[in-house]
Amino acid sequence: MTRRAPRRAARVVCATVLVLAWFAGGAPSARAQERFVIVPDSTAAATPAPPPPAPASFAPPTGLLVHDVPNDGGRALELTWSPSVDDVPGHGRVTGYYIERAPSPGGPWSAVDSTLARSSQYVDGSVLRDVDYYYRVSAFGDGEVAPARSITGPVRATSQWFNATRASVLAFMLLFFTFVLYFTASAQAGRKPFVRRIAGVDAIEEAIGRATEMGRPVLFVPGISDIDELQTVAGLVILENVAKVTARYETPIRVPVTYPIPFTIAEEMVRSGYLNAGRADQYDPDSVRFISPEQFAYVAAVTGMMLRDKPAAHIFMGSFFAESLLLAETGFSTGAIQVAGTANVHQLPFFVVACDYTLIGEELFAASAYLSGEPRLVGGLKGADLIKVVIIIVVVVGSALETFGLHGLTQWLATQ
Amino acid sequence: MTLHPSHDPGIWVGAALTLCIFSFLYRDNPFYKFAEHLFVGVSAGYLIILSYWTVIDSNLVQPLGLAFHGTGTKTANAGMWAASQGDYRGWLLVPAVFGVLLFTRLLPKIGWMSRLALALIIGVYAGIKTTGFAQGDFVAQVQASLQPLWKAGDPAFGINAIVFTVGLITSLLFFFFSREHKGALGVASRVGIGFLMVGFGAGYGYTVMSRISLLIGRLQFLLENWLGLR
Amino acid sequence: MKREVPLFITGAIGLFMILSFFVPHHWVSVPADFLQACAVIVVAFGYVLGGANVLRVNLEGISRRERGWGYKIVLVVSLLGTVAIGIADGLRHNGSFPVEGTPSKWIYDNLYATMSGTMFALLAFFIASAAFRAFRIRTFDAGLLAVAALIVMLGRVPVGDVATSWLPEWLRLGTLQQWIMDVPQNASKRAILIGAALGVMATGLRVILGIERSYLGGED
Amino acid sequence: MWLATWLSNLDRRWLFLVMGVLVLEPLLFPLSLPLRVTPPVHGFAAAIDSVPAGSTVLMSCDYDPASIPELVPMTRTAFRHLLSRRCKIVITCLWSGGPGLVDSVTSEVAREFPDRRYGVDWVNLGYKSGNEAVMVLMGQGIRNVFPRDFRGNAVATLPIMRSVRDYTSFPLLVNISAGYPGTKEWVQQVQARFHLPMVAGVTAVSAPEFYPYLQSHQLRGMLGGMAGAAEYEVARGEKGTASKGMDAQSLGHLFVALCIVVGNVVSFLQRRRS
Repeated sequence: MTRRAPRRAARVVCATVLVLAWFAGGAPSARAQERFVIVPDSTAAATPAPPPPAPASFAPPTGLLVHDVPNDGGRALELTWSPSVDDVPGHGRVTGYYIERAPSPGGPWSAVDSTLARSSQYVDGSVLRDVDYYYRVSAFGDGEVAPARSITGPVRATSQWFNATRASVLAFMLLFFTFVLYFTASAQAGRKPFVRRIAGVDAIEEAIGRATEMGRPVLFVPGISDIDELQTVAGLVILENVAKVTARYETPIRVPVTYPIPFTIAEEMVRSGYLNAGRADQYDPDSVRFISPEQFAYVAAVTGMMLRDKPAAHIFMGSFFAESLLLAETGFSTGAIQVAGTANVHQLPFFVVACDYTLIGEELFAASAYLSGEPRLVGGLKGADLIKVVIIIVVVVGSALETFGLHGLTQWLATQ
Repeated sequence: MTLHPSHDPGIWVGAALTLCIFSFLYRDNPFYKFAEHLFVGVSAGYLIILSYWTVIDSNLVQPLGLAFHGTGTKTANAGMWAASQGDYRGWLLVPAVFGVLLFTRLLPKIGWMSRLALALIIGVYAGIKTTGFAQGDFVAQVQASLQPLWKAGDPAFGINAIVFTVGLITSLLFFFFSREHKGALGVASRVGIGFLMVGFGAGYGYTVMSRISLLIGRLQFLLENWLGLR
Repeated sequence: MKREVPLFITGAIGLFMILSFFVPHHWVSVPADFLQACAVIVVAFGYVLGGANVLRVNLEGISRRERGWGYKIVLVVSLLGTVAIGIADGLRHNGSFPVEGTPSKWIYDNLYATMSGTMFALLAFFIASAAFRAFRIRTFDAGLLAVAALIVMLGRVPVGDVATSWLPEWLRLGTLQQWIMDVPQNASKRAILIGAALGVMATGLRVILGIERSYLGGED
Repeated sequence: MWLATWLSNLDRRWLFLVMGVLVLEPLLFPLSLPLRVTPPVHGFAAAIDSVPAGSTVLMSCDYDPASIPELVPMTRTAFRHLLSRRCKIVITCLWSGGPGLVDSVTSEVAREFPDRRYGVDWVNLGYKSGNEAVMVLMGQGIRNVFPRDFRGNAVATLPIMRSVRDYTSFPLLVNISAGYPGTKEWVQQVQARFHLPMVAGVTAVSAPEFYPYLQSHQLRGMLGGMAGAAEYEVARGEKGTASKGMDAQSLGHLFVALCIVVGNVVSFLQRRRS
């Protein structure tokens, strides 16, 4: 054995030398990072030099109006003027306009900004709130300046208490919230508002039943987004109910999670599922596993789980992105029954074709409301139904009005 | 068609890892597991460092440092608590405390205190998302759906507008949960699911393009950057 | 105390943010900006906590000699290595990261970027196998989906137009695909957008009013 | 009939092999089929052309290395288009995986314009966590959210930032995005409120979802996936990686379409037999 060892060692040594030579050959091009050096002020074109006094051969702009920009926190004034009569596209002698500001009519004038030729509007956002300002606009072109004939002011930027253009959003929002709160209150008062049974809910229970028969675990994936994604909250609510059922049937459950916050919530969900089923002792802390926020590392781990633990039912409820295809296809190949639900529209096609049942868009939120039986959630569902009726009426009425050329409703709905 | 393999060791490491991950296509194997765990480690470490330097350091530690010296980005007002829009100075201690509270989750006894930080995040995002969706995805979309159903002299526009409006209304009715889908509502919901399925088909077609372009990207990396094929 | 205070904070901040959408007055917009600046910072702490969690979970996995603990060592070493190099680079370049030419950028370009790009590239293969094995037209709806998918898929690439160039303009795959995208697909996607917006608004309302307490978890 | 049984239990790795070969072949021997430029791409290019020369444009690149093949060609062509119109560009990146990549791509293109200097003609403000919160905060002052740029310079000292306060300073927002946070959040939180004209370059998978924004003119133009990037390159008369990839796309799509059809025929025959 020893006689061959030195020859193998020699081969190893020259291999490493070869490799090092190879890499040394083309020294890696560590492009020196263009370190930004503070540019001396002179080249900055932002604040123009003070206008030379030479009288110009073209007319100054006229009709300067300044008013407070509405619907803001008193941070801007809007200037509008009619361009100089000589500012004609072909003429080209006027290249721009100087905008100057002063605290009092005679006061020290400071240049605010300059705008291009043929412009007639400027928003000065560098004003202080509730302070009087005076403005003048003069035209400039190839060394000459036409000083403004008139000064406009005093004008003050003030804070408004309500953004008028968002009235339609406020109206629809209040209407919708009223519906939601009304139905929530009526549901809490015991009047069971009718909600049609969603086929997806039967599919989930059927899937868990099948896993129990085959004595295989259930795999539940609450989506891959963090808790600030409301689909994840809906997915976790569904998890709580699934955990109740699996606890009752004593079927093991696997819940791989991506982010730390949903991980701890999922843990508490599964524990409370076993608590409610009276089997708190059988809660296996390892059933909820924190994998990684990195999308594809997570998917590789979950598909690994699918192939190793061979769960008989896969339930995907929450926010999914590109990895939905990998999960659905690998799941399909293991022959497991798959039920999915997401509001991410671009992932629905894959779930629709590869899963046995798919909750489409809103049905995910509806299922979390229906499954948890919470009157509060059912209230949200019924509120959404009612507002949809209102929307359909608005669309029908609005389209009819538009057909006859009346644009009142459309303009009211436009927001800023 | 000549080969000029790259001299950059980084490209070789990248190519090796690319092949390690592609080996998953054959079957799950140690090379893939190594690359997968390396990827999880590097991406978790990268996220920690990036979050610290680009956010915690530049938006919290440095402004707080200035604040303790009584200065800030707005040189006009002096003093540690002289906050103004965008220059919050001493008040940045609030997010600092909440941020540290988040770490109590690792300790069982006082783990509940992390809920305070959670409450801040969820409160802010619930508010922003509700108003954002209300304006951009609700009112703006309803407003854009109000279109004339007939224009003299342009039959194609009329047909498209009618098909669009029927599709919108029936798709909305599919997501109606207060009545069983029978009778007129049943028919509308059937038509609605038809429109939805055409929408999903279009989504499927576009997704195929997305996925194939990713493979094209990797093969271009292997061919041009690594093997230097020209 | 452990549940009421967080719920109160969520409710107060959530309502205040909705108020700041409607009231541009500076007494409301300045505190609202401050809250958002806090959220930006606390979310960053959340990511650091996430990384620490990954470290904790894998260190436990190694100490318990779980299956595949060898790979977990690779994970822990690469995580700590990336963090250590990141700290060094950040200090040397006064807080900018990853800077061109530094080891962190090398790790970013050759490890992180390469692997995350390749992970996605696997999908192209799975699309083909999923199309063949998992794309089952079992119902009329799935049939509609398949027809629309085929038209859009072939209409969106040059080969579709070239193959149907002998047909009149309005029958070509490219034009059909454009019509499907502009009218039927648009209508159904808009209905889904509105539906999802209602879902988000309802859930947001429940979270703010403390009706939705799931993020607090079960027991006290 | 034996063909149906052989096909049905065909090992999926053969399909992988065929897909790999089909995508590889055009990269070696290009077919260069003609490409038609669709209206959303014309809208994208026209929106950039309508920006007054010399004004400052906001370009938010919200993606990470996983979307390089679709979004990097768009970033290159759009950045080159803006520089060629003598515009100044402020770049932000709201995806944690993106800043390093975006900085390399934009610096590479900027080198084609030797007279343009970093900090005067374009700046990369780098990454900030917080998704929508960052977008809303930028509405009150971009300098407050990004005290330091990606290369560590204090943003207040950069000449380009002197004329930039918030969204009202920009005549156009060019958003290249791959998901959340991305085009939807920019439309909701920024376009609707500041009436900032906006165009978006998105991955093909998320393009269908944004057609309603095109129809409601919230978006003035859109590039959808590699096809959109290739059309934009054709519209700009450039030969980039996207155009080169379109032949491989054609063959890939044909193969997937074939898989769907054959897959269903096989399963239909099997169902009829059993």
